[in-house]
Amino acid sequence: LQKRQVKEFMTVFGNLVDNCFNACVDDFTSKVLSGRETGCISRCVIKSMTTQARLGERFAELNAAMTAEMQQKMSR
Amino acid sequence: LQKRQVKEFMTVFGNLVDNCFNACVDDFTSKVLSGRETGCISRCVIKSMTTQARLGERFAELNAAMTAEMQQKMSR
Amino acid sequence: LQKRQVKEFMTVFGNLVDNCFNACVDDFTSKVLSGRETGCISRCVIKSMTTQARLGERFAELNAAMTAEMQQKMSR
Amino acid sequence: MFGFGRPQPTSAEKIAAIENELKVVAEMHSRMIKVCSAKCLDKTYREGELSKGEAVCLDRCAAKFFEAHQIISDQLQKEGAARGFGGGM
Amino acid sequence: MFGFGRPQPTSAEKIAAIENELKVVAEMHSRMIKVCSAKCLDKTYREGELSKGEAVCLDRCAAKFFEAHQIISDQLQKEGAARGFGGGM
Amino acid sequence: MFGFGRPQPTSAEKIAAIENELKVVAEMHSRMIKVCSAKCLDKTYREGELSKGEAVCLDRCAAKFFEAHQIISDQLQKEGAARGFGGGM
Repeated sequence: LQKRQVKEFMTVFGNLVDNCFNACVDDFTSKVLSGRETGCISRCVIKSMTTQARLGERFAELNAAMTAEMQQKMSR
Repeated sequence: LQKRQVKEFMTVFGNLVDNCFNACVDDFTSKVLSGRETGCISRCVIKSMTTQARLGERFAELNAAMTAEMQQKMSR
Repeated sequence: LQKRQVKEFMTVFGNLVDNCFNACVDDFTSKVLSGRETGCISRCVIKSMTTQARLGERFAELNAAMTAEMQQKMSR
Repeated sequence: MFGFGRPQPTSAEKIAAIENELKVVAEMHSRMIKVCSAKCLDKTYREGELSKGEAVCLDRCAAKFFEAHQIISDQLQKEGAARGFGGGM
Repeated sequence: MFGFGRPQPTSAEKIAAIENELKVVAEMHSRMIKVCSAKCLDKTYREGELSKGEAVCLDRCAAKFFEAHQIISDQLQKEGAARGFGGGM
Repeated sequence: MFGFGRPQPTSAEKIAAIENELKVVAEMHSRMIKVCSAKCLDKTYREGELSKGEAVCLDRCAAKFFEAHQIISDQLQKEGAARGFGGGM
């Protein structure tokens, strides 16, 4: 279980890195991130985290509702 | 082996969900799937399953042919 | 560790196959690869391998630099 | 979730089924984040905070994704039972 | 498949090699489904059945994907042997 | 890397942390290859050798990707500590 959470975290974290890098970095005339790029990445990370937290809440609610519904069906 | 099959099934199933959701759902003015969307998803699932079955057959044939060829080479 | 390397190799190899197939094969009027397609795939593989080797070197350098920096910070 | 009508599972099978259920749920969660972010977020990242529109879109996307997941899961089991699905996999 | 000319493998190594072979085959199958579906299927899903054109496209895509997989696998082994591949990975 | 300020890890936890660190590094490497290849390589494959422009682009992309990975990792830990991140996961 612990292992699964680490794995899921890594998938989500990896997708976040790919996603924010892809969205924010397109200039390869320098090998150092520009101020514009780091700003964009930073906002992307904040937005992604808020998104994850929000979707996590929704997911938990939806999952709880479904589990309750299934248990009702089974107990009938 | 059993474990690998479950894992492969989950990858294929997960890709199917992503694929059919992405292709069929683009309207977020409601939080419930419309009739058009459920219809599209249902047809997408049928088509995906037929596709998987067909590709599964082809894959088995191609794999058998290759294995036979390799064994012939080795026995020479 | 050995297992992880195999897994990473498989991811990289699988991405290479997908990538070169997607870039080079678009004609399905035949079931055999054309000369143009095999040529494209072959060049794609060579370029991908050179890319992987190059990025591997860069990655090792960057990783070594970062590790050295972290150890300095810790020993302070 | 993917028990294709087999009779009396052993307790080892039950544990494996629960394990798979958990994996399915965890993977659904990761996929939902990926799919709904792609559908709802403005990719320019000029703002770090979610706009009201983005937030509402995410909520609805989550509900629709969950519903789609259920529909597809049910349909696969029905079709699977009918066609003997799993053979081609 | 990826035995880079090593001498006499132990039986543990042989089992690991077979295991990997199976993983490679299973992964190739998943990837083929993904790639060939993207290349051949009409994404509007107005029809649930495969059209004749889609079915033929899938068959040919499968054959070409398999062939490409073999070519690439062989090439990697040759290049790998020549350049001492794996070091950069 | 993802140790959110927990007190005194046991040696089993330390080993797990190192293992995860290795996984993170291996995965970062795979992702870098994927992302930077997409950003820098000409997809027509008329040439098998890397052009000078592609090679330079890859080097810079690698450096920027690495830097971005560090920035994001640091930011997640800071935000995570502040907001109690991980709860929503």
